[in-house]
Amino acid sequence: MIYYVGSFLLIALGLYAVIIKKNLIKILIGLDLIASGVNLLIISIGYVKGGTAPIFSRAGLKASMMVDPIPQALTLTAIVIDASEMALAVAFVVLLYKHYGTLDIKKIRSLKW
Amino acid sequence: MNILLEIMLATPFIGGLLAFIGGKVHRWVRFAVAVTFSFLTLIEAFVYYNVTIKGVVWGSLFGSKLILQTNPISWLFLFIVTAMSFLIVIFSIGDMEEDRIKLDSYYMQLLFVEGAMIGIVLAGDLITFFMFWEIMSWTSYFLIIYGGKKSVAAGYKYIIMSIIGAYSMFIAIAMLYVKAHSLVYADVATTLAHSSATFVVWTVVLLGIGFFVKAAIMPLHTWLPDAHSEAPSPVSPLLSGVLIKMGAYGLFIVLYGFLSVQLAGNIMPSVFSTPILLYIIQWLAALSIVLATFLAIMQEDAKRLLAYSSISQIGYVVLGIATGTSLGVAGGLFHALNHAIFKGLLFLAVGAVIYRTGTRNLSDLGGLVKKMPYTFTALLLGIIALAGVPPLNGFVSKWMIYEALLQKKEVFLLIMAFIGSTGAFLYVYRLIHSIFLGQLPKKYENVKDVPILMQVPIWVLAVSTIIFGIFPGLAMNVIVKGMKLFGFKPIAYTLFGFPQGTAMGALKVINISAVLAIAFVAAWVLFLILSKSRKVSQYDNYAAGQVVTPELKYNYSFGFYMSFGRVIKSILKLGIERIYNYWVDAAKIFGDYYMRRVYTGNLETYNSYIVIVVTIAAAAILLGGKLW
Amino acid sequence: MVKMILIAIVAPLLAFAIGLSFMMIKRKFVARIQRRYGPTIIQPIFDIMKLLLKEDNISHGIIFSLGPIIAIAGSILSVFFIPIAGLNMLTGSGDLIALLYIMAIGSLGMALGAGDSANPNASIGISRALTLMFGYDLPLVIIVISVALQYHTTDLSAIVAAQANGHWALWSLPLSAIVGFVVTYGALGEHPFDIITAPHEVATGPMVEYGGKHLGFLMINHAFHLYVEIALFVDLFLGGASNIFIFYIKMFAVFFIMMMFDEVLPRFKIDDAVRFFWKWPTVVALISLIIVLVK
Amino acid sequence: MVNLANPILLVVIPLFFTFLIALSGSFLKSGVKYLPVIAFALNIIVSLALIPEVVKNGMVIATTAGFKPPFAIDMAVDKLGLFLSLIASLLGFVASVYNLFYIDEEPQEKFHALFTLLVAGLTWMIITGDIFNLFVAFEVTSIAAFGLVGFHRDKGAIEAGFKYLVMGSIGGSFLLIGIIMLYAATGTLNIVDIAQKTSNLTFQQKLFPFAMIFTGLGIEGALFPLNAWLPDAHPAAPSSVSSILSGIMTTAAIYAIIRLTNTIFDFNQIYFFLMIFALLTLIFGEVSAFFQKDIKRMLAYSTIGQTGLFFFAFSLNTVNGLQGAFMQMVNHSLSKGMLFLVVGGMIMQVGSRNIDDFAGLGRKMKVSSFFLAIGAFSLMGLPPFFGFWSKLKIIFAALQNANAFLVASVVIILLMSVVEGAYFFKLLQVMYFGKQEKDVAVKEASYGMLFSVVVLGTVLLIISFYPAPVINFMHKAAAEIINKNYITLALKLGGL
Repeated sequence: MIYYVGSFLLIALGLYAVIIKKNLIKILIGLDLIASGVNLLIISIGYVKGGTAPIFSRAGLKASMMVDPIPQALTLTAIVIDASEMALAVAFVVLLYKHYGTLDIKKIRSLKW
Repeated sequence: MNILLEIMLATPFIGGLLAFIGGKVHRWVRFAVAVTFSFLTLIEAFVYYNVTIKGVVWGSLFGSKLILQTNPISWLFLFIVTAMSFLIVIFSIGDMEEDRIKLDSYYMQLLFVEGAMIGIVLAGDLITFFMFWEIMSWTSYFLIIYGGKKSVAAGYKYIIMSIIGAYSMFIAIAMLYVKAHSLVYADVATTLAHSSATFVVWTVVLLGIGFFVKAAIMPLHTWLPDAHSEAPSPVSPLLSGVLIKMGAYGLFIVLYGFLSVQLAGNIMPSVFSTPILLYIIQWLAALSIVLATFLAIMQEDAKRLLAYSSISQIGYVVLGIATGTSLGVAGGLFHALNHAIFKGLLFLAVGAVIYRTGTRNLSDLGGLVKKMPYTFTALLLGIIALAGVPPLNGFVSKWMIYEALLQKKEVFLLIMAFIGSTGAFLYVYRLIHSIFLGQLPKKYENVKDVPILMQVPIWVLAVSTIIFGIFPGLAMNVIVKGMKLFGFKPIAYTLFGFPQGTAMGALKVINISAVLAIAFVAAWVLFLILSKSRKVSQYDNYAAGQVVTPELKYNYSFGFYMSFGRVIKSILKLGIERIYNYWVDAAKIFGDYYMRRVYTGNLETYNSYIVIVVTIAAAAILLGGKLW
Repeated sequence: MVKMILIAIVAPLLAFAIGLSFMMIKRKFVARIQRRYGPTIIQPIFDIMKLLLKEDNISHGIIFSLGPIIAIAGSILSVFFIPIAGLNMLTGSGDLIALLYIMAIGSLGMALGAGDSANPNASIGISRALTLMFGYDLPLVIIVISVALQYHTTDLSAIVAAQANGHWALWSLPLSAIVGFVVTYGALGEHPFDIITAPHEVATGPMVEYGGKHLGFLMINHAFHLYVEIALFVDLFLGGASNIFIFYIKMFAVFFIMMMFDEVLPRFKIDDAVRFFWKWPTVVALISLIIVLVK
Repeated sequence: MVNLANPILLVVIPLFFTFLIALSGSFLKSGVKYLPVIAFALNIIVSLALIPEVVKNGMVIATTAGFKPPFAIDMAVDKLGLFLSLIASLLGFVASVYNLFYIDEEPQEKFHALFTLLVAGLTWMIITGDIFNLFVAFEVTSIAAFGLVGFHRDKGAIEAGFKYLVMGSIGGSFLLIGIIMLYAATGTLNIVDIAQKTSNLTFQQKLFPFAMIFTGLGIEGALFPLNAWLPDAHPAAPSSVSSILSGIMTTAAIYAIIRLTNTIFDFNQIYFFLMIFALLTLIFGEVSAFFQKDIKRMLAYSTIGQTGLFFFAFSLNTVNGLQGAFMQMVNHSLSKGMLFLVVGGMIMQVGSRNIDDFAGLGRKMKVSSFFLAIGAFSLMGLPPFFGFWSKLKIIFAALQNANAFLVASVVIILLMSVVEGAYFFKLLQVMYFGKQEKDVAVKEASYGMLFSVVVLGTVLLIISFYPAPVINFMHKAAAEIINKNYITLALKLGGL
């Protein structure tokens, strides 16, 4: 249960950062927080307390002891995606700073209406 | 025979495309193709003279059959469309010159409009009808904006109002479809016959809004004066003579093809033995007649004057159609034909004047009768017809409408109809006086009459005003036969008029015209017997001792009815257009205000939208899926 | 056939004679009211003869000359549609409503000719004439409608027949008759409605450029005009007549009353004239119409 | 002989070419731009090859990695999916042909790689039968799109790209949460498998994942108010990319919502809310478009409006409504895709995105203007173009079992159509009848760019004049979705 609460707290924190913070880097951190929260959520869904890897060839391993392997695979995929997204985002921030000379999101609003 | 209907519908479209392609080769190819195909359509139309064909299925959509049909009423409008289009194509060859205006797709659009209107009158179901209705709207839009800078704004207003009207129709059509899953006219009629009064009224009102926008009946007319006056000269007669008649045709189909007077009378109360819905339509038409007449009297622009006159005259058509009696409906339909003829003639004649002088401002013109006598004569016939003076055609149809109203004792409407006709004397006289009579401005001294290609259509129409005036039976052959199909008692008529008993009095136009001709000849002979008159210059004039010279603007033509304008000042102030503009502006400001507050360009705002949506979703989940 | 041709020739002449006689009487009568001796009674005939026989006529063009011709042709045409003394002539070919428009042919032709003279006075006169016509047309159509509804027909001869034996519309529709009188009076352009010709303002208006035989034609036309307007009133409200003498007496009575008003009233401004016609005559005519409708 | 009728090829071919482009970019240089054309030509061939199979069986399912579903990732192509993937391939093909003449900015190989990836991701999103794969496809599409939006690297492009990125990745996270919640509830990721297991879930258990997935996909699918990135991103992107973004991406996202809502979440209570979303989207899209001076921004807002329209039709939750939605999707994909391509060529010539600078183009760029007019007419729903039939269908469907709310919605839709007409006609009259003040040397776009436009325009014209096959096809597709044929078919064909 605590994992769920933790992960949702992380997501909420990330959302807070994305909405309230003015600094581009902080917004990116917020995004990363959301992503981490989601990853934590995925992991915790498949987690079995005291469980172990589902290796069928190992003797004496009961099904209830097996940790669901799919969420872990999913998490790996999600992490990869997040990482690439973050890389792209940082590149954008660099370019934004070049063009606008500021990291304040309030000042970056040449496109509107 | 039946397949010809589809061929006929396709002819103008094919012709339009060929004209467009041919135009790339040479302009004369374009002219030739346009003339050929519009003539071909006219010939094909004559195949269906007084023929009734029910239901040629040409497709099917969403379970409703798409049908083409024809009957004499359709034929009447078919005749108007094809004949006028043919004449206008001929006129265009003279008028729309390559060096004055870019012509790439002019003939294509012209033929497309013709094709769309043919589609409307041949349609046997509402989807076909609506489809061609919309095609007509946008193709005619492109024709209107050929007229230059000002016409673009006019065309914009036209297309927007057309779209609004069309969508109003659309709702009604969708309602009917949902109810019966078939939009064939016969099925629609049965659907309406088994529907509640509310449903019927809504259907008719929604359809009616669409038709009234196109027919420019009074509160929905505001596009017409601009569009008709700014459109190129050959297009104005098409709009005024033909296009707005489609509204009248639609109204006829709805009122008598779908509903019938008996049915309407059963489901709603009647006033003056007219179902109240029809009575309201009659009032709108009558108001159009009177108010548009007043406005036409005060115009200084020849085409604008004719445009307002169109609103007034289409009022007669609708008024006649909405009477619900055989005589009145026949009168309305006949007036549709007559109006097409004489208004087409007037617009073409004014177009000819514009072609030679380059202006349509009435007070800049004058005295052209000496320079353009043929155009003058044709226009004279046109205005006599328009004013409803015997023996020309406008008189007969108006007479029928008056008699029908009198028979039904709808006296107030009758008074308004009369007033509109008397008012027409004022503005038609203004038109001919300011253009052709009086002092000839010096700059127009070298004006010639227009080339033969422009004369021909004008004169064909001018002769038609006489023919249909003296032989109203020619048109009645078609109209009465067609109206029988719609459940009307046939009215008695002869080739020359109406015998006693049809109306409250009799009419025999040939006697009127014969006696008038004899009296004219007698007076003329007497005139000739007396000593010959000497022609003196226009400037040798009674001017209280002053010497009048050509440099002096001596003629009285600006503000011709200024004193009358004082009488109707309060009416002129009523601006329906201002009200519309007010609402449009308000909507624009409102829309802009909200848009600016939603798409602020601020990423934080955007992100918070996401959070808001998620929050609402979360609230919904917590409340068990119910937000209220 | 012979009878028809005879009628065709006699009717216009008769109408002209009647109209002319009124013109003659009027000159004298007005003079007497103004305490003058006045011209000899046949002075209008002299005038017309003089004008017609003038050797030097001037014209501004064909349309200018056509004006008076069309005017007379239109007036003659109207004569055939007004039943006189039991003769129905062409009433079967055109009823009351048609007649209203037939009566307009002449004035429009006249307007056409006058407009071609390029004289501002003529144009102003026509502008006034048409405006005035618009003015009195409203009450006129209302009373025409009331009469038509009263007798359930628009056939003028049938209306006359229905009024036989003293059942005049004057008695059954007194209000309409009064308005009809005012309208006829206005249509004749007598004081206070002589705005069109108003010699002091627009120098006889449409006629300003006309002289010689043209003006002679216009005077002939005036005679016809007098006849047509008054005869229509007599047919509508005074039951027509069975013979020409009674018809003449009735017409004369109407004309006589009109002369009483003439020359004692000032002149309206044109917009005031329209306002006048659209106010009291219209209201009274409408009341009468509603009475007919309800009855 | 390779069996071409394999849906996996639809994804694998462009993915392969993506890497090929990225790798060969350094030595192929200018040749690299031809690779996407080949990729999408192959994709079109595959899609066409799939047609007989799909028509015969109703669905084609391909599994990967030798497992059987539900453990294996599978691709399931049914009628609608096929149609949309065909359109995606077609649009990808013409846009990549267009790119040959359009993209002259470096780094070219990166642009082409991303472009191929974008269309690959979209196709993937359409045909996937696995819910997590949906997320992956979504993210692949998104990342490619972020990059492409910022491709010009000027002020606007970077700003738009960044905003898009932030909103898109938030959306991706929400989508993932929803997917995970579904997995938590059912223990499987296969759509058909989930669908069978969701029936014993409570309404709230279903609603939570739905809300998350809806938010995630709604951001990509341009639903109000989640669409704020769109009017920035579409104008900033190169026109060929805008064409794909507008033509396919919103459509694909909405398609995913439709598929998931109908297959997995089988509830009726939600449609009313969806309808409100749709109407708001429609109103804000069309009204905002009316005020735009920038032509691509106007088209972008118009995309929002169109999305609202077909989302509305979907939210009617009837066969007819869905049919209307699908028809409108097709109409929108083709016309809006074409419009962006046309406009791109025009902007190249004029050097400005301001509508007023387009004055007089109707005479100088005849072919382009002609097709622009056709596209605009189709979007406005004027006959005889395809938009007319779809609008007809949508309104007919909306008034079926009409209540007051639906009637009001229909009135709103039609009012917004009037607004749409207002701005499109304004554009057309500026183009055809406006007077150009500046004397710019404008000539017709190059033949290659015109080729793309003409191909799309011809397809649009063909389905406009012979709408019956498309209409019938969409009717069957809609009926399949409503009747859950997807599940039964997938079960029969071993898609589970």
